[in-house]
Amino acid sequence: MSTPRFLLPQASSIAFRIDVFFWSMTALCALVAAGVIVAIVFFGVRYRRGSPAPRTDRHRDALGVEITWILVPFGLFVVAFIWSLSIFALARTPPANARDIYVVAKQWMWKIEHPGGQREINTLHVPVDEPVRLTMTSQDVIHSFYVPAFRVKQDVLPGRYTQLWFTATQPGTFPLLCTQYCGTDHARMGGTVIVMPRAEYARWLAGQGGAGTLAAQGAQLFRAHGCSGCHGSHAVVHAPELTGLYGRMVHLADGRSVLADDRYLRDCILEPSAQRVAGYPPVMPSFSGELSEEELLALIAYMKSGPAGVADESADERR
Amino acid sequence: MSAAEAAVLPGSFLAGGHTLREWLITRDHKRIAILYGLGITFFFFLGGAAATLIRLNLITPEGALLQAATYNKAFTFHGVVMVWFFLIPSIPTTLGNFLLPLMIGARDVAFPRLNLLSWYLYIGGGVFAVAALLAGGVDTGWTFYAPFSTMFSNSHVFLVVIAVFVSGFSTILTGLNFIVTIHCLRAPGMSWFRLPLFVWAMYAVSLVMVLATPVLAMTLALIGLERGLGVGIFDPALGGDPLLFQHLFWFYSHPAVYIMILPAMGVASEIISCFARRRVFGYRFMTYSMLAIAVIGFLVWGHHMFVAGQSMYATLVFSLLSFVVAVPSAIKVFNWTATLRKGEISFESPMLYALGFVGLFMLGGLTGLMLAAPALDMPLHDTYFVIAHFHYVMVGGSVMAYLGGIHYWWPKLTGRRYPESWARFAAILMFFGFNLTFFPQYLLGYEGMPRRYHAYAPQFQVLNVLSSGGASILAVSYLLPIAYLLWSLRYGRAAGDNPWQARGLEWQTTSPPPTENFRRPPRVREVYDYAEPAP
Amino acid sequence: MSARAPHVVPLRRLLWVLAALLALLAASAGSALLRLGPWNTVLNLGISVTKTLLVMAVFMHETEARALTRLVSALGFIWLGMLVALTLLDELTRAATPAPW
Amino acid sequence: MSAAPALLEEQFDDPVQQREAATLGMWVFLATEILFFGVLFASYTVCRVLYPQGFAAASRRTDMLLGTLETAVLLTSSALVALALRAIKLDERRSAVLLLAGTAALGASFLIMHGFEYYSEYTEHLVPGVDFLQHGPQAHAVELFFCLYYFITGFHSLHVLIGVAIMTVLSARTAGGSFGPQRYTTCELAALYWHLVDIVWIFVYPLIYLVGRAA
Ligand code: HEA
Ligand code: HEA
Ligand code: HEC
Ligand code: CUA
Ligand SMILES: [Cu+2]
Repeated sequence: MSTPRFLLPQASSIAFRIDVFFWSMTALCALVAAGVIVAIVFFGVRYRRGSPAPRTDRHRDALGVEITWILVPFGLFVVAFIWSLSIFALARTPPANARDIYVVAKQWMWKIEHPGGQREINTLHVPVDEPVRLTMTSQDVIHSFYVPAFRVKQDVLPGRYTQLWFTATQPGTFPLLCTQYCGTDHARMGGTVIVMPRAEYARWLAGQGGAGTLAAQGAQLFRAHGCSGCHGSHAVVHAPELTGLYGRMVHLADGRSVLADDRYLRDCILEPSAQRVAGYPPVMPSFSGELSEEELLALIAYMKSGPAGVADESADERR
Repeated sequence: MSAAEAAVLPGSFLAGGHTLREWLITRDHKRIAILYGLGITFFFFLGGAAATLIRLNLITPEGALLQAATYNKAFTFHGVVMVWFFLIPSIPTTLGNFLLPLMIGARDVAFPRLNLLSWYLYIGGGVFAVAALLAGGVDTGWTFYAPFSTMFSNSHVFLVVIAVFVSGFSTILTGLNFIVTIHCLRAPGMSWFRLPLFVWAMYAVSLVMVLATPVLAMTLALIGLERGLGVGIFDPALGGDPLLFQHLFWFYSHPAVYIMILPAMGVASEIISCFARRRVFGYRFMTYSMLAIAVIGFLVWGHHMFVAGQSMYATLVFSLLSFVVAVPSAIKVFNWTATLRKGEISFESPMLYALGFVGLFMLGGLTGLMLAAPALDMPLHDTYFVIAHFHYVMVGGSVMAYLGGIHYWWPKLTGRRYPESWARFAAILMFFGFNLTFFPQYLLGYEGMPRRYHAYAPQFQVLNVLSSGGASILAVSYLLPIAYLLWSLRYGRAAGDNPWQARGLEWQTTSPPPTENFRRPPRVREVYDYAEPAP
Repeated sequence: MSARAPHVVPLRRLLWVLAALLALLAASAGSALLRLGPWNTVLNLGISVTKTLLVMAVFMHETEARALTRLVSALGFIWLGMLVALTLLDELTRAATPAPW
Repeated sequence: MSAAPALLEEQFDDPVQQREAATLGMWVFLATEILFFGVLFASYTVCRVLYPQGFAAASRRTDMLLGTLETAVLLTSSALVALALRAIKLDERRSAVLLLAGTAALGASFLIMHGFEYYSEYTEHLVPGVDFLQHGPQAHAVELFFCLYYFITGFHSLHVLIGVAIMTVLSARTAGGSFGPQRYTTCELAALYWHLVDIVWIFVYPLIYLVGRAA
């Protein structure tokens, strides 16, 4: 995007749909506006004071007319609503096979972590034509992750995970912006999204090295913070097996059932008392304050890494 | 004012009691309206000065004029002052205060002392706002989002919160006063459906003021407490929910935008009917639609939070309701247009302002519709598209209507005529300056320029320069009325009681009206009775 | 304040209401000690609503009030209801990541 | 013997209109009061929905006995104002003075009891932002609860304080013969205010003191 150009590139799978809707709405609004303005000008000229135009019966109201211009706009609004929602639903439902990338925002930078342990700051490398799901959180205030060329945006909140997904459709470099006011250097809290062809992307990932995969870092933390002391397969404490937990429904002691997603795992670690798993003693302590956002993401990546990952580590525990 | 008073009728509310003290303890709603007018004009130019800084800074992509921190304080102050110290009180406290009792044939509002107290609260709040500015400003944005405002900002959030809190009470008391006045003090024969639409607008807006403002006041108090104590319910470190703040804030602030537009709708209805010499088309629907806006307007606040992390279900409901609340606005736009049909239209300056209002409000409202669609709000949220949307409705809509109302009722307020050709010139200049300032911002928003940025990417410069250029035209067009209206106080020719041959009760008394409003009881008739000759 | 004598609520009625209020207070304190799960809250709020209605109807003379007064007295509660209902709509459905379709 | 009718302000046609305006104004004011408190109740609801167990645990830390006693006191005081108003309307000045003074006294005793509560919570390190020291899994939710507890009861106590002042003044003025069957609007409005303060407490009581008592 170095050359100035008028129209934004449509660089994601959703961008085209959004643009079609945008221009349709613009056209509809322009049409209505033009109609009203033409009517005002027309009446203004024809019925200017002193003009000879006939004005019989002028003080009458007309119920039918009123009802018409209540119902017709309403009908149009319903159509717009449904159309809008169909797009938004798509934009908010990440496909199951999406590649996970983690984002931690802080005043005033974006920290990105890839599952392979690669980290970057203010740049995000993604492969083209592959759905990417961002799991985002903030260390301080609210920020917002916005890539205009992709037409996607999501606020990033402290103490919570929010998600955003997209499929980039064009290789290239696109601006990444923070759109939630976050303090002095809000305007400078930008970066770039670099979209690469898949092969090149794989090479890039490999070249980054990193301190072991995110899951491996998580495994380390899992031991360092004593999680394995309870959740390891040989632990004395009766604690749930975390193997294959991610994505399952969990039954809680208070009768609720919840989906074990990122948010749930996070809450289990930080606020275990808020969702005790049915059938286990309520002994897990809260780790809030002990783990940084990055460490949490690593732990979660580890627990998500599937039966193999967790099972291996519990095997490790046998010492 | 004193020069004007010599020529003014003896016994008018302007005559007698010239000392400052007599003005400051007055209980006459007309004098209180003038007091408000002074304050509001002051704050408009204060907010305008901040806007000037913003637009100057944005001429270059690097934002060369201001440092980032200063820029942030500039737009925050601009927003806070323009919203709470200019636009929300603007029409209700000046035109509303002056005209409401006159229009319903009453001698004053129901609680004149409370009315004066409201003014003092408004000024008291204003003092805090100015104090915050002098102390170094505040940088949270007018929306005060937690946890930035509670835990991170180190500017004078506290002072501004107090400022808004105090002026909130002023708003509440004004609303309360108007509701009771309209219920209890209508002249005999003045039934509900004979009320001018301006009075209906005041009624609807008072409802919103009374039911929304307490929520803001309390929410800001919580922000202040949380800042003071270092803990609180929006604090994510405790598991508190920052989005809860946004819910509470927008529960007030969306209705607040209708506080800003409903009075403007009332003014436009009066002016259009008068200069088209015709009963407002669909009078009853006009009243119902204002009540509908006032009530449904409370149920749409979540459209400010589509990308904030709100649940999908909430997004769905709020989006639908936002479309629903646009229907009554549509009714109004169409009815104003239809009122022109078969009228005898003349284009004096108030009418130019009113027609400008209709057009610009419509454009702003239509883009509001686009934002109400989550699929479009996702790219457009917090970009200049939103800035353009709300300046169209607030500046193009409400400020235009406010100025139209000032021009329309100026002869009634002062007994003087202003120079008409200057007024038309200013109105037309304003229309062009306005569009030049804010239309480019729609394009900027679509292109992805975020708001609250003190520096931006170079490709946005052309549009930004256009916008700044427009703003300077706009500034001139706002300074002009100040000049010729002040001039008219001294040199304007006498207006006569009813220069526009209008029909409302306020035109049946002298201009300016006597302290007791009516020397003999006004004759109550059907509203907008332009079929009959003027009484 | 018209020439007519002002309306006066019978003494007995006021005392009865006070007795009822205190009885309801005892009921809510007592019921709070029973294990009813979520019904504790429901019951307690129900009792609160009853008490409120009693106070409003008798102490605040709403039984004799104009329709307008009754409407206004309900407004605050209705608006509070709207605030709570739509905020909860968000808070309660947020955790479920999957979209509703 | 009884007070003269109230002065008619110039904007009103007759005393009936003036009285209706005053009453309507008061009711509108009460609606805004409900929304002032409403923000706190709405926040409470949200937080409690997020942390049901934490709130139950925290609520158990409050003093149910005192809370109940305070409720009884406020309910009784509400009845006393109603009786006082009745007495004024019947021109029973002596009992009116006593009843109003009684209302103020009950209000004051409510405040004193609340002071004791605050003090004992302070000694238990339960005051967020000032002295909060709790451990255990629910500590955060407990802190959240006590934030709300202080906001709600503090704001309510402020209202009681204002009410006590009003009732004291009215009692004195009644003794001075300012009110009577021809002139009681001021007292009626003050009574409405007091009842509303009572109603707010009627909801505070179960939400603050009675959560999770059975567990
Ligand atoms: C006077 C003030 C005012 C008014 C009247 C409105 C009116 C409306 N607003 Fe606006 N709005 C603001 C002031 C106002 N707004 C402000 C200040 C903000 C930003 C706050 C901030 O973040 O700082 C904002 C932000 C804002 C957003 C959030 C944007 C974002 O931050 O992402 C949304 C989203 O839905 C929105 C929607 C609407 C809608 C649907 C209306 C409707 O009421 C409009 C209804 C009117 C019409 C629709 C026009 C007339 C109708 C017709 C001619 C009918 C025919 C049309 C068809 C058939 C298509 N507004
Ligand atoms: C309610 C009313 C209102 C009004 C009337 C205006 C009027 C104007 N506004 Fe404002 N605006 C807001 C409400 C309003 N605004 C709000 C709520 C925000 C959001 C704030 C936030 O993000 O928190 C905002 C934000 C906002 C921004 C975005 C800032 C950003 O996000 O980075 C911009 C940028 O162009 C802008 C411009 C203008 C301009 C050019 C005018 C013009 O119409 C003003 C014209 C008037 C004058 C120019 C005054 C003329 C007087 C003089 C020239 C004398 C001046 C004296 C000296 C210089 C000494 N406004
Ligand atoms: C003192 C023992 C103990 C320690 C240490 C411990 N846990 Fe737990 N954990 C438990 C118990 C017991 C449960 C089940 C009861 C509950 O939900 O609290 C549990 C539940 C969980 C769950 C939810 C499991 C499910 O089936 O839904 C997750 C996730 C979890 N722990 C992760 C961790 C992580 C990560 C750590 C280290 C940072 C950790 N735990 C440390 C005992 C412990
Ligand atoms: Cu981060 Cu704005
Ligand atoms: Cu809105």
